[in-house]
Amino acid sequence: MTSNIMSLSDAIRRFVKDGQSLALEGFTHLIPTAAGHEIIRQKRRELTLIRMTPDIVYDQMIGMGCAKHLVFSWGGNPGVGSLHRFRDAIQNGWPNAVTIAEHSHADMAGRYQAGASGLPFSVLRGYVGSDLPKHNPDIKSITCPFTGEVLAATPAINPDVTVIHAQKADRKGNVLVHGITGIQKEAVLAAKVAIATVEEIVDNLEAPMNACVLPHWTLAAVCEVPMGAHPSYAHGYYERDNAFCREWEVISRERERFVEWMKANVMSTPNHAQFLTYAGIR
Amino acid sequence: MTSNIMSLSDAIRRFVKDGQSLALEGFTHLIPTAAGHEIIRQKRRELTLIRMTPDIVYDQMIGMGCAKHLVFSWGGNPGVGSLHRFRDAIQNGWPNAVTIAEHSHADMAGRYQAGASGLPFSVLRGYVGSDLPKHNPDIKSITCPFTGEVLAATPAINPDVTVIHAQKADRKGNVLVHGITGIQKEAVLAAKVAIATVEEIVDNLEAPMNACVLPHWTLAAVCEVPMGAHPSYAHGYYERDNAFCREWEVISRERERFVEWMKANVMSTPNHAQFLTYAGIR
Amino acid sequence: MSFSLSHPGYTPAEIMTIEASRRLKNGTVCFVGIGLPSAAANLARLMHAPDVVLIYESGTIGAKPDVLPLSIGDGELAEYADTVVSVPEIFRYWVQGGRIDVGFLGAAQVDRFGNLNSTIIGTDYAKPKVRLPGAGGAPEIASNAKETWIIIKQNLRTFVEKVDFLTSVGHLTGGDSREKSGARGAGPTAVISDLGVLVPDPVSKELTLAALHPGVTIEQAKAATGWDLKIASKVEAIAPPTQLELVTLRDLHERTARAHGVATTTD
Amino acid sequence: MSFSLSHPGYTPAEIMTIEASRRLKNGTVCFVGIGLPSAAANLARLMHAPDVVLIYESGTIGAKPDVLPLSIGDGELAEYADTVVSVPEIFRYWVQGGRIDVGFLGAAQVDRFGNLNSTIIGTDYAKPKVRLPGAGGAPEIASNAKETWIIIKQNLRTFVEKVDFLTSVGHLTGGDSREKSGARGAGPTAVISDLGVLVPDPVSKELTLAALHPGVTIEQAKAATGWDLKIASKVEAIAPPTQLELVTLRDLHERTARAHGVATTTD
Repeated sequence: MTSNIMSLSDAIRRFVKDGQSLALEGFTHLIPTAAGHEIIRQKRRELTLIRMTPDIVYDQMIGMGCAKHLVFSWGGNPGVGSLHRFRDAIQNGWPNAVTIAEHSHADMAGRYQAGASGLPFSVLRGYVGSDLPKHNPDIKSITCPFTGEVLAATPAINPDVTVIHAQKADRKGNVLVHGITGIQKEAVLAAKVAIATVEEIVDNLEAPMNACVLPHWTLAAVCEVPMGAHPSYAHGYYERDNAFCREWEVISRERERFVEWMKANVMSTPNHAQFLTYAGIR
Repeated sequence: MTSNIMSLSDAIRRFVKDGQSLALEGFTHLIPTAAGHEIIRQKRRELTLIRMTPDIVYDQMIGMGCAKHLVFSWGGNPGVGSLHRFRDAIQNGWPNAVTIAEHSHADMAGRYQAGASGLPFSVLRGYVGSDLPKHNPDIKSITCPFTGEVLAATPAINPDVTVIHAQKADRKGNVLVHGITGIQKEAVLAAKVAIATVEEIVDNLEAPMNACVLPHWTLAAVCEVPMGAHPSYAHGYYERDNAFCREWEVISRERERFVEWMKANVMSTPNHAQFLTYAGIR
Repeated sequence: MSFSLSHPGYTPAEIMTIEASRRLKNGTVCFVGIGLPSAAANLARLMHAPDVVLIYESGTIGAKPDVLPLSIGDGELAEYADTVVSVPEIFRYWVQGGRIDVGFLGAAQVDRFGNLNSTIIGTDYAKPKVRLPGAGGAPEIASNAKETWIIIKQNLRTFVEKVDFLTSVGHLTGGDSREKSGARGAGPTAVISDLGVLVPDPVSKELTLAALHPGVTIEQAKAATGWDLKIASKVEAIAPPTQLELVTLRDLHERTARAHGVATTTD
Repeated sequence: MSFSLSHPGYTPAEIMTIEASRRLKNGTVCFVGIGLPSAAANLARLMHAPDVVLIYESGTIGAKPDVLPLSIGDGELAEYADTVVSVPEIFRYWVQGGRIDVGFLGAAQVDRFGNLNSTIIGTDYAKPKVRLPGAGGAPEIASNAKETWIIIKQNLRTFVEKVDFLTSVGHLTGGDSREKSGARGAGPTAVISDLGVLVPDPVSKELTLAALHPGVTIEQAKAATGWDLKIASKVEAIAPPTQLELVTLRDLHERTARAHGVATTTD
């Protein structure tokens, strides 16, 4: 059995290509920030970025010119405010034009489920009365063959690559996601290729019987990246860095300061460990 | 807050009525046998019985005349053989005619999911080439509005009453299902009324964070019934009684012996504890 | 914290939160938006409704946070929850499944019929004046909960004749238009603002002023509303905060500020 | 245990199980039916394929039972699994999601094109000669796995020209009919019986005798087949069981019998 355990830079180099559709998922908890930074370092371009809750790491990827299209249901810096790079890109086309496709959480979750289930579409009891379908051709309707009710239908999401962050992997590459598991399992199982970064690799996962475990054979790469979710948190490891989230509001407001910060902290450091040290986080 | 904790006989008396649709779910593990016996004791009639894997307890309910219709995907005595009372009812109409609606596991699971999700129908990538749709008008097709693919569509299951068995409840009536959780969560959440029997009621569930817990407000009744799944098993409590499952093959083969056994053991005992003692099980 | 002359001793945000909390009955299953709804719901839990069931869209069911979450997915929510499920499960089995008694929402704009906007300010979707975070969970909460409550500050930017963008359904164009749309539940049954409480007219479904916070006048409410605000035949006077309510709310905010290194009060 | 004169030292059921186990490569993701498929898959795991991934429809992924399960949902399967998921998840994310390399099935009947029957014997659905347990998970395993293997005893009741009831799709009417039907995967690529192994003709998809167990003749195979059995140009001679294979399989069955109080060997 060949192992799926490798370095994050190797994983991004091997599996993430220009022009792909990419989901870096995490629902406030376990956001794969380190992986986003590595994609920025390796200068991937023309990506379709998919995520229910784009926040700081997507703001960074958009501001550094990785994205051409964003599929999402809520974009913001949770508890702080707006995403300035996201707004600058869609309103002013800086550093490049980014188009958007906007959904609701329930719909995005259902679309990932459909993708994971090998189904071409998802059925949703939703969008009733909403203007969103007027602006998104991917939101259609479907009629129940039994009751005649009309429901929303949207296409499955099957990203070229999904990246998640989790607490632990064992030496075979089986991954345990613990706490708020969000949409991660579905995003991994819907993807053509999946990558997991983890806080640590251990001898034994010690997973409860009904825990959220992703078997090694569902993951093309498993990469040990301590604090890989910062400024998000990893339940049982470290808490959310709320101070950094507030600081991001200041760093990201102006283009120049943003670019300067990204160059100094992300582009000029070779990996996440050195980023954390250099940026004064750890 | 009024408690949902009550005796099993009270729960069946209050919530199970003649003519209803009933799902007693359990996938080999945690089969709500004691509840089935109580329904037999209280002589409910004309029930539509729903279950993915009808086995001994449904054989007993059918043989004792509780059922008029059975919705299922696999019927047998696992590891032993056929269900004689089930066969006698559908082939010879004894003790009364029972009609059937036959599906696959994947479909039944999806139908419960649709029911739990407030959706009128389920979409399935299934039944390709199968004769089952020819004999079941509930299996229709639906066309994907994006790809044009034709998939199977079946109506949601929303039982009038679902009954499950689980390991533990706390004193508020929150229930923990541990191990092979089967279709129990979906069957409970799809039902208009749900009842759980449990091995024991404890002060603290001690449930892992991502365990399968059914909050008390999803359950109309929670009833403490030790060994309530016998001859099925409850992970962490007792094992499957394989000897009884083999014995059932002999007990159930002939109508007379079956009726005699049911009268002596189930009908003439007032509750599950006395049944277990009387039948020599415990 | 700023104190207004007309109701000294507490802020408009405080009375708004407190009044919202009072309405939440013990045992209610409440789907909680982040920010003001979360503050009000947790205040209710600490006051009169210890068994209120709080559900957050991150999948935490029966959350009992000791401090207010800064985000919808704080570890605090998971730590003390009855159970933590996946995000698709929350929206499938719990929201679309029709298990929510009260969907408790905020928004950037609310209109005359209780429709909500959290998408854009401005009328050109492609070139918005302000790009807001977006729908999140709100459209399906608004169309599937048994009723929805909206908590929002009242002024001419927020209380508009017609929302710039209809993100989440209220009473649509009034009358039976919501019922006909296929939306489930009663829709918005209360809009709680920093001036008072609006409820839909039973027939027209137009939001109508039903109660005022202490010291607030009907004229102030009219002046802060972007349509010709109808007034109920009897406008209830909302009781001022009790000492216990105020202390409990402020303690909650102080604990929260200490934990997060920041105040979460929206005042 | 009965021994036949033509292959002394082991039973037809043993060589069938052993030959099936040999074909299962290490690392394969195998969806395992109860009974013979489960015996063969676990033998493979104990022999040459320690990292074969066994999935049972009860939701156990990466099951490593020490004894053979009597039912599809034995606690033994959960106890040593990598993870245990719900039944809807197994069929949604893992089967329909296309994650199964080999769907390993039994049946009451198999026909010339590898279609399976586990519903009824007899042609009148309303009045069957024998009512079988039903489809279970098979229809969607058969139409979604990358390939399916069938393990079944070979005689005129089981190997029929056309199944009495088509429960689970094989190659339908042959040729490209399966591909056109919308079924995914290659369909049945091997039927392993107590006489030998049949594989579909690359073009016509008709099941063709490709290998024989030691001591079995082509004539015996033809006589046990309900259609005019085609024979491959070269019929492979299956190697007899090694001592290690036999001992491992018998140990497994003995452990199982001790644990369940009953033998699970199907001989």
